[in-house]
Amino acid sequence: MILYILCFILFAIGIYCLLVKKNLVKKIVGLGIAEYAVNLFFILLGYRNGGEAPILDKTRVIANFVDPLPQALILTSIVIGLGVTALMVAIVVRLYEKYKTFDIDEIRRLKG
Amino acid sequence: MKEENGMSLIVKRITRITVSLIFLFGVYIVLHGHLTPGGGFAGGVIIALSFIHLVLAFGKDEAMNKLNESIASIIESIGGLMFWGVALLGLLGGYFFLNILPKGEPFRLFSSGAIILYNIAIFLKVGAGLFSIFIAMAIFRMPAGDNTQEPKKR
Amino acid sequence: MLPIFVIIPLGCAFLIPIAGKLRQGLAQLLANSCALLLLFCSINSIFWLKSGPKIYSLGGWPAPFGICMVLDGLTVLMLLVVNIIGVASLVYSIDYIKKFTSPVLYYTLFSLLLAGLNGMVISGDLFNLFVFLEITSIASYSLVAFGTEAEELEAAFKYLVLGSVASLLILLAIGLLLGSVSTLNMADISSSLTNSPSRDLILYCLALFIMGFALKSGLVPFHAWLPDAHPAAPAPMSAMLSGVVIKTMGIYALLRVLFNIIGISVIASSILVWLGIISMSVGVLLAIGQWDFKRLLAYHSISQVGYVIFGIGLGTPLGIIGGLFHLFNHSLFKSLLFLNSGAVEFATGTRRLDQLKGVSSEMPVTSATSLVASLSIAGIPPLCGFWSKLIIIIAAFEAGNIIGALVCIFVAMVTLASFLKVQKYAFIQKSQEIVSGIREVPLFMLLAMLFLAVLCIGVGLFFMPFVESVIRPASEVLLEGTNYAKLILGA
Amino acid sequence: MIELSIILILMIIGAVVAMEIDDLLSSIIALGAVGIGLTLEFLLLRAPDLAITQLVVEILSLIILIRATIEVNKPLAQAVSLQKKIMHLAYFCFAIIFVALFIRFSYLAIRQLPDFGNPIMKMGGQYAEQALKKTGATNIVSAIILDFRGYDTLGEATILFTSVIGVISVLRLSGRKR
Repeated sequence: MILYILCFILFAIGIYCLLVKKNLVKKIVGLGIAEYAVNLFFILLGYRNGGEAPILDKTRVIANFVDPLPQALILTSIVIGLGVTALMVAIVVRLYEKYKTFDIDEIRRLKG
Repeated sequence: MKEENGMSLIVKRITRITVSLIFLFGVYIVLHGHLTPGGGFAGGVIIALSFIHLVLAFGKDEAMNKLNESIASIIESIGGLMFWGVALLGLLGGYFFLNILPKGEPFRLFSSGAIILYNIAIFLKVGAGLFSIFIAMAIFRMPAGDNTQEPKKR
Repeated sequence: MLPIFVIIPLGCAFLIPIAGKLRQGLAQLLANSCALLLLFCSINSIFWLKSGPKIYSLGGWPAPFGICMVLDGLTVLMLLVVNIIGVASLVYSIDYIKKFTSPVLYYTLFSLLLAGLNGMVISGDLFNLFVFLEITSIASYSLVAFGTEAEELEAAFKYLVLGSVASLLILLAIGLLLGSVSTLNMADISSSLTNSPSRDLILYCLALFIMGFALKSGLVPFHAWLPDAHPAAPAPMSAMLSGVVIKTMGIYALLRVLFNIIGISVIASSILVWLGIISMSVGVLLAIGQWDFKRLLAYHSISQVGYVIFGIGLGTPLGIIGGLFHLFNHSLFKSLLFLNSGAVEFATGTRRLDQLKGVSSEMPVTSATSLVASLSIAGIPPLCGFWSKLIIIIAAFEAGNIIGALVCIFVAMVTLASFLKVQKYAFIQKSQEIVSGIREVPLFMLLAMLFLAVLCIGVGLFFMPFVESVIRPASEVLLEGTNYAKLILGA
Repeated sequence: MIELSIILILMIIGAVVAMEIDDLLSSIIALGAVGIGLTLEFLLLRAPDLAITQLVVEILSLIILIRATIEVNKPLAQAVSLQKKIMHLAYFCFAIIFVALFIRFSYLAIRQLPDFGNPIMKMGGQYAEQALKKTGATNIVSAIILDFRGYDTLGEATILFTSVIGVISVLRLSGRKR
């Protein structure tokens, strides 16, 4: 129970950092933290007390496995996080080249 | 050997050894994807890291003749097509993603039919793709002058 | 054979970089032929539907075990929307892309966008829906930032940040559902949700889903990215973006989750109604003061999406039919308007309405098609926009939602006024001095615009058979609600 | 059970440090620390597959992030106009309200989840039993992502392909022909 709440707090920190910080790189860091929190939440759901890693073993028959389904989903979600981070960094590098600053306020040439 | 591109001599000597070890480890992870933890994704990223390691240590020009942009994007498309093709192979057996290759007996290397082919396809795609991301970023040099002038491509 | 809708675009997306290296024109040919093939498949998918909904289980695994693809009324409607606008935008971009460098990358991203949209619409698995939603999002972020100018990069960055926040909220909601029922097949989830005691959890997931999908579709409280992203994107991409992407990513997924998985409740439908009303009014009020052609269209997109959400939120059969019909019509005339704005920009080089000097004499076809589109968005009788707005207003009166109906009528008036302004400045105004150097846009752009204009008029005139054959089965799927599960698992 | 929450608390501290610190490079290194904490969590939660992938992806995203901050030489300490201060204040309290509401309602929802440690393994259990028979793979997670739910992984590979093409198209020399 505490673990779920800590996980949601980590997610809230990520979203808070994304909303409040005006530095572009800090927004990427905030998104990364929120991404980590969601991945962790999935695996916390699948944990089983005294469970074994979902790898079959030749020597002994393992009775209780940890839930393998969330693990399969999180492999996808980690690589999605990598893809989005790479795209964000590419845009930030290009924006820095055009505006010479990371501050979102100076960049705000477009009206909201 | 010109010193200015790439790091110092010591780093270059050591990277020659470590790069091959990393590469070997990555290939092991990919091929044993269905037996031990790891698989196409982790192995692909490890291989991409070994090439990036090479680029960081020896500078861009050295690594570029081994694996430059156009080859990387071709390998990536080949990986994608291989994955797509093996999935289509399943269509012969009736469903899109059917695993129709022989299963072999468990705990052996060639034991789970198409899973190895999927792993290799993902390995090609992830490795070449991430390496071309790194190359695209490394080549994109900031112009020294003001930003109106086009960034020069080295 | 359901997986065709994903096999073809993905295969050609992987082939295009290689084909582009061999010969320049090959990539363009490949992308266009794949889009045309998809349109042909989506048209005869209407006839597949005659014999009931189809389920295709991937990899040979039965439904709850593996992933399954589902073809029912709603899917056919969305496939039509995606592929019609996809073909029109691709044909349009044959000439439009000459203004941009490296068309090979453009065509790869475009066929990936089509693959993502088609994959998302036919998938019957919640996490699979999220994966294809992510493909569509990343492809549209990169396409918005395709012309690497300062405004485009800044708009793409804002769109990327808000889009990723929305995806994270949706993923969190999927996680909570997975925790409580531990299956991912949509039908399986809804059948095990009906008897599950955890009411608060489902309400919280509902709130997360609504927030995530409303952020993706640019409804008012979350519309910050939309007015910047649409003008910045290249014209065929902004036509796809406002015509198709915000509808499939936002509204289709919201409906699938709301009606078929969690089951529509009074709270959810009232939230939708109020979201619709606010988006309608705020969107159109913001649009009045705009002088940039594309920005004005973007604000109108928000208000028209508000119409669709309002119609479907009513929950009555007529309301749902009106909402879905308006969704289809809006994708037609809104993408036609964006293509017109791209043509005007292609010829005159500016998007500012006050600087345009009435180009109807030099650009007859563009002004004719934009006249058709403006009249149908304003809701003038013979054209398609009128019928869907009429159905929504009647449904609102029937459902007793008087405020909503009045707001609908008021918004229709303001839309009419604002588009008359567009016509006056951009096309009809007689220019005193001779406007030199403005020629009609090349052939393929005209072809795409004419194709959409003819569709607009056609749907407008024969709207009854169209509603019966496509919109009614889609609305029945939504009205069925959660016994969608019996249908899928039973079959 | 205890060590999981210890590492999670350390990750939260790392996240706060990554957020508050001014220097960008150390903020990215703090993000790396949070990532390594996540790898440890995965190992403790019996997910070796994920630990390898997370560690390696973490290294790559660090390299890419450092590439973004390499040219930064001047910190952002300019005078901030009154109008911007008000806007930041508005963002600040909006974010605080959002975070407070978010945690409040998530507490309500979490109470109804099956408690930590015994998940409802409705599909997971079936996958575990039938993985060896049906697919012959002994690593059940690989069996799921490549055979039972192979379509997801096709989508996954396409996502990576899209982001590679996206990065190349954003970082190309000039977008529009002059």
